[in-house]
Amino acid sequence: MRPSTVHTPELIAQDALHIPTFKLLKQDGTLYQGAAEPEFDESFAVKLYQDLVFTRVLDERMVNAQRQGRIPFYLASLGEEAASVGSTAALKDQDMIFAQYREQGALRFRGFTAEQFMDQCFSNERDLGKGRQMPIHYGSKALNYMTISSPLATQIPQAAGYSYGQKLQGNDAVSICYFGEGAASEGDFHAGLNMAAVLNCPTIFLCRNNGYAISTPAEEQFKGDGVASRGIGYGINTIRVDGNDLLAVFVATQMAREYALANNAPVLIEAMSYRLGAHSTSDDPTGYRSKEEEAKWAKKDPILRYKHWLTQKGWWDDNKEKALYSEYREEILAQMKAAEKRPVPTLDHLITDVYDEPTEQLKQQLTELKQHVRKYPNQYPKTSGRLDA
Amino acid sequence: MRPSTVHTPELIAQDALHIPTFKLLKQDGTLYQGAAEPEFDESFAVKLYQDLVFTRVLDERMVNAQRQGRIPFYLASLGEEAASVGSTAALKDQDMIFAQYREQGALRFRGFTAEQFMDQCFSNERDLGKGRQMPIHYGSKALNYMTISSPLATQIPQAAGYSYGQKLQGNDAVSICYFGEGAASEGDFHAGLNMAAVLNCPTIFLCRNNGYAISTPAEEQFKGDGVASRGIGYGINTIRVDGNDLLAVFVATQMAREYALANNAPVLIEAMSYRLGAHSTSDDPTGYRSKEEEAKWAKKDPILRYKHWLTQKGWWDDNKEKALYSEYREEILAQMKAAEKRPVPTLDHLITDVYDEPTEQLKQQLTELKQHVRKYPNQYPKTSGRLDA
Amino acid sequence: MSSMNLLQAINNALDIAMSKDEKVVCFGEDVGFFGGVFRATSHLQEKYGRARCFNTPLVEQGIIGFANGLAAQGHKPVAEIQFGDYIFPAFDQIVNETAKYRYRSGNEFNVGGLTIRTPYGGGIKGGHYHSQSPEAYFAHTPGLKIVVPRNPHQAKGLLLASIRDENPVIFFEPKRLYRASVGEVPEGDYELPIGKADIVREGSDITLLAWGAQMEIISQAASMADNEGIDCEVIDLRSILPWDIETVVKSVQKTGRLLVSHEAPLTNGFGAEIVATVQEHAFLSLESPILRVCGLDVPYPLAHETEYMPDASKVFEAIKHSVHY
Amino acid sequence: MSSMNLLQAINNALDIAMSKDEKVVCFGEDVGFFGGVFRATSHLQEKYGRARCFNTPLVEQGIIGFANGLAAQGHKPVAEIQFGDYIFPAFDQIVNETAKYRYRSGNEFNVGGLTIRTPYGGGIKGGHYHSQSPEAYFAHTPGLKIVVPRNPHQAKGLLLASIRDENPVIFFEPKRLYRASVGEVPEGDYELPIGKADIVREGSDITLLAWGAQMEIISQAASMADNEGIDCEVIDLRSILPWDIETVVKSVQKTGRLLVSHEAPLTNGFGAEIVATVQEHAFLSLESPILRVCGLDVPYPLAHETEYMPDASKVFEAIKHSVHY
Ligand SMILES: Cc1ncc(C[n+]2csc(CCOP(=O)(O)OP(=O)(O)O)c2C)c(N)n1
Ligand SMILES: Cc1ncc(C[n+]2csc(CCOP(=O)(O)OP(=O)(O)O)c2C)c(N)n1
Ligand SMILES: [Mg+2]
Ligand SMILES: [Mg+2]
Repeated sequence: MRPSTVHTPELIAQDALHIPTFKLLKQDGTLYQGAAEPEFDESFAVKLYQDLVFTRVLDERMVNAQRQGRIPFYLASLGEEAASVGSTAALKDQDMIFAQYREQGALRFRGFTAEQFMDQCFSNERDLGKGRQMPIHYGSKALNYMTISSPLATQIPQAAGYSYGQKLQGNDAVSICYFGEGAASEGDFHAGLNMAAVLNCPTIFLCRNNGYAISTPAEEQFKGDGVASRGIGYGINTIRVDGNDLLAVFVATQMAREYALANNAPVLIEAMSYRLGAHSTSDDPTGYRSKEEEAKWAKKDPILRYKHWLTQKGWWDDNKEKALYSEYREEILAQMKAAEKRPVPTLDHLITDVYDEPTEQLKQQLTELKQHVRKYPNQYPKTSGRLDA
Repeated sequence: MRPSTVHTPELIAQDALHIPTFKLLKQDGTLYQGAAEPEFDESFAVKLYQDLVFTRVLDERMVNAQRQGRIPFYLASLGEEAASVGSTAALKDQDMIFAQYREQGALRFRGFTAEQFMDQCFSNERDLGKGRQMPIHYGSKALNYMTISSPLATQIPQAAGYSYGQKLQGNDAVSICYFGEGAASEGDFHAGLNMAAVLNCPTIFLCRNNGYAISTPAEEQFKGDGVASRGIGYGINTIRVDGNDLLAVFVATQMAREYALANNAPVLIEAMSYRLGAHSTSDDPTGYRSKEEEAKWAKKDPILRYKHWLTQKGWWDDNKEKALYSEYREEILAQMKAAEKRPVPTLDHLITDVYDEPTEQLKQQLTELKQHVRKYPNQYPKTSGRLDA
Repeated sequence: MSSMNLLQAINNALDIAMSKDEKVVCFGEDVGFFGGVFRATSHLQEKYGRARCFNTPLVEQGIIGFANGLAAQGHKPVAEIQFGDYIFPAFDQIVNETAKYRYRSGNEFNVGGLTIRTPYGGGIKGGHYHSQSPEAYFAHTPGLKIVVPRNPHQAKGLLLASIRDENPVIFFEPKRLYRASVGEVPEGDYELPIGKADIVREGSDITLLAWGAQMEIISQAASMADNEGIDCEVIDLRSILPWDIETVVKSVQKTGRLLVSHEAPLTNGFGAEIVATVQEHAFLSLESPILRVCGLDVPYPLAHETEYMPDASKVFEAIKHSVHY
Repeated sequence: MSSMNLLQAINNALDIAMSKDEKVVCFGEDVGFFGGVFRATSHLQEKYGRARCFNTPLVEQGIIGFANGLAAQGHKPVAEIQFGDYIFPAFDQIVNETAKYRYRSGNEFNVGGLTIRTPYGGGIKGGHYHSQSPEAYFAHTPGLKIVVPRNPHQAKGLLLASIRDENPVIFFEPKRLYRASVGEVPEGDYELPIGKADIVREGSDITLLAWGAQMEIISQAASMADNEGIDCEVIDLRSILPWDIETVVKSVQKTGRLLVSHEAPLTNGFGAEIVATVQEHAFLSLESPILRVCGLDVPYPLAHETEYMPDASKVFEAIKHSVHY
């Protein structure tokens, strides 16, 4: 420990703090020396694998669906599945999840069905969000998964506030907040972490550092030792973990949850990974990064790593693998076909939920709109047939 | 140095980083053992003392003026004079100063006259700011002192941008940005420091940690090791200094300036001090802190400390002291009397400077207003007499 | 009934709200121990504990972000922004988040429990940053409610209604009246309706419309007009969102004339919306153009504050202009 | 002349501005190497170097804060906000800082060199957060200029004028037209005036007024009306602040009728200001209420985007309503 007073001037170097990366699993599925794996029973371990695979199959299908023009937009989590599945798996169902948008794995772990994913992506009348947001903006009260919002980092102080409420209520519950290393540059990051620390909130902040914010590489996002090194500045206990190592992510999150609850204090986790695919279907990464870099990371596939471990445990084999992939492919395809046939919500839902009850002005606006739609039914084919439904 | 990879999970403790405080002068004016004082010549050393005293006399007079109802508002820097005088003294005239509002000492060092202070505080026609802002919102292009703005922390990213411009222009110049430990909680702090680091800006960020943001003590502002410990998270070289020790502040700032210019990189300085007086004339600190605490800090008076040093050098004595105080008291009083007699800017200046040239709409609004003032001259006594001036 | 100033009425409303519902939580800069720089939250920490009344760090975007999360969790945060002028760092959290929480989630989640309190307005020699009236900046945002009281009695009833409303409310408090406006206020619990204007004086020649501190000004102008035989109807809009179109339009159909006044700059102030709506609904009743008496299109000034203000003499002149059109 | 789409016209304007004035600096999220997510800044880093065209960290309040400082220093920053929907975190820097810099300092300092570029508007299935038209949020702020072009030719000339204007300008780019709008654009340097509306079609029965992408819609409606013998005058406002009251009022005095259309929600949109001003200045010429055809007062929707939009059929119906009042 340094003395608290010095009499010769010295700049504390920008790299005074090094936060190491916690890893358990090697890419071949074996443990590092000295590493202790968490105690999973077989069915839990297999469930996690299923959720990883589901997420990957979902992403693959939906990227295609977007290419085919069936949905306007999609955003995959390719290469980062383990970080969200592994962390959410370490939580309890009552814990609230604030996701950024690339955490479909976490939602799947909580039990969101293929049908529910499809209904959201196709903005149909069964979408819990009533067709109001772009594909991938999932949310479910039943599953304690906060509806996703596009403006980045806004969920960070919200998660602090939510967990403060959980604490007041005396629930045995925390909130977890996922965000990218890009979003961590927003003012709301600073606000959220500092408030959580000083107001003693049981919040887990999980930064997915996947190397890029769209085209901007992490080196143009910040200069310090990643996002983790900022935690200490807020007085927040912090851990950096290999985000492609599901077991390590699980253990780190479990530890974070325990600490957060026991101490009413936040924890910051930085999960190091890589966005293997494009940012979204609107993006083409060939414009800003090399094939070599991508290939290097493709070799670190988190799903494969976990599969190797599972196989070595004797809990997984090729037959199960094949069956699982085809089951999910078929299920998703079938649900997609069903979802795209379902109509959009009725026009009334254009004005519901702005307030708890529509105001007089809104009712008036809807009435006028309906009159207009009746006059020009062909221009509004999605709603004109069901105006009085 | 820690290893870059670990295989047992460990939370890096919130207090992993301790930033010591750099001090040179003891309260009795002698140097700490091992401390090396900067090389001041007598006239420079005395000028610094004069500026400290001017600042204190100014504050004292103006707080009284506010009590007498002569100005609507004032904000003193009692107890913190050394931090702003000592740091600005280490800069060059071409360096741009972004102040928060409690840095009248810095402005005085640059040469702002008693008359100029008064003209601003009385919002008269000679105020460089044309009477548009509350007292203490000084600014001077000639002195490279950016006009102060009330919304906290907005100047932090601005200082980064300004210094980026200085760098582009190839000037041998940096920007310094002063802010309180309270303002350091704003999102703009995060934005400004991170941008300065990653965009390689020669900016000196100087946080005056005076223990309070109005009534909020620093412990309710943040949980970590002050503001300094955040610097490392941004990859910014950082130093903490005793803000009541003018020599230490000078040395730290000089070092910061050299580093910033040589490396095109920001430096963060946290100057530890205490706001000895009320937050402003609108505040009464007896409601939220103890007399004992105040008394403890009153003993650490930075001006007295510097005076002891100066006296020991043989550069100061009681006669000079007396003369200086009465000179400043008289000068300020005389200038105050003159300033309060000067009229406010003419009504035309209600609409100048909104744009480079008034728009048609603004001209129209002014014309109508003047008609109205002509009709009700007694209601607008400050301007009605000089409408056609 | 007891005599209270506007601050006391607000403090009293917060006290009642906290005592009756433990989900109500008050916070903001200096709100805790000290009770706020204006002392609106005085003694609440003492009474209800640090967990329910506390200081936050100095970060408005965080205060509202935190409040959004706390409200989504089911609490009723009453977040204070120290001055209306400092609400802008929280603009994204309010406009993109608060306002859209319920809609974007299909009502899976909402922040209906949230109330944002903030002092607004000029006349206190506060210059640019202690004087603004930012209501119009929010009025373009479906999903928010906006309420502005004119006196202590209104403040208490409207604040209690705002805290209990199932929707997020921004509650703008006329700080010029904090201590200046004193009146009889019922001691018990009561609510005044959100979304309903209040006809404070009936008249037949022209309708004068304002809200908050500006009510004093238009009422004064109405008295001046009275002396010249002009009979003004005076309406306090009270809610900016949603606003009571029906009451205003009916009044204008009766008087044939409308004048709207606010302190904020003229251009795109909320007066514009009122004019646009009323001219549509009462076109055939209008005997003269609807007039706006507002701040000039400049940043809020200091030395020329008196000249900038839409004062009673300006309103009075405009009344005459309208009536003699 | 060459044929360009709107993005190319913008890229071309930036290129010319940077080549002629080394004080011009472009930055924002993904603006550097990649050239922006819409590619508006393509190849500028290559041509002018990393120091003058670069990526920023992901922080809008920082982008504008930094830009304010850089402009105050004497440079001409052209800061990109990736989507208009994400300009709100920078609201404080724009409304409290950018807009008031010159005024509050008595012209000791100014940020007149600043231009903020941002894509706005709907029709791209973008939902709440890739569709908003936030111009009205800024229109209440003296000290800002606000410009919106309708096509490539206008975009280039107005952007060059904005960059060189001595005042801060927010330049809203209609992203629906980025690739859809193609037209002949002069290759050289030219500027179009800020603050002047453009009469794109003369007519005698009713004035239709809009800006940006909505010009296409009202022009279509004008053609529909033409078929029914209604002769529309069509005006592109181009500048929201300051706006060309004179041209609009003169037109309404001639036609006797006005319809304003914008995509943003009705309430307190900039349409309100136009109506309020025009009814005052052209009261005696008005033959029917001024109509606004706008978005509904809801957050920008997705599944019901078509229904929400103020499309040509809605404008056409409103034209008939006005003419047959
Ligand atoms: C406030 C805001 N600014 C900009 C955007 C546009 N945007 C969407 S995703 C993105 C990059 C985010 O990067 P990161 O946080 O690292 O997450 P990742 O996509 O890598 O998972 C940007 C700039 C946005 N959604 N919100
Ligand atoms: C954005 C913003 N929020 C709130 C305020 C009101 N305010 C003025 S000074 C102050 C405290 C500032 O404390 P600190 O930064 O520590 O500076 P100090 O006064 O101690 O020098 C507050 C909350 C403000 N001016 N701007
Ligand atoms: Mg990323
Ligand atoms: Mg302080």
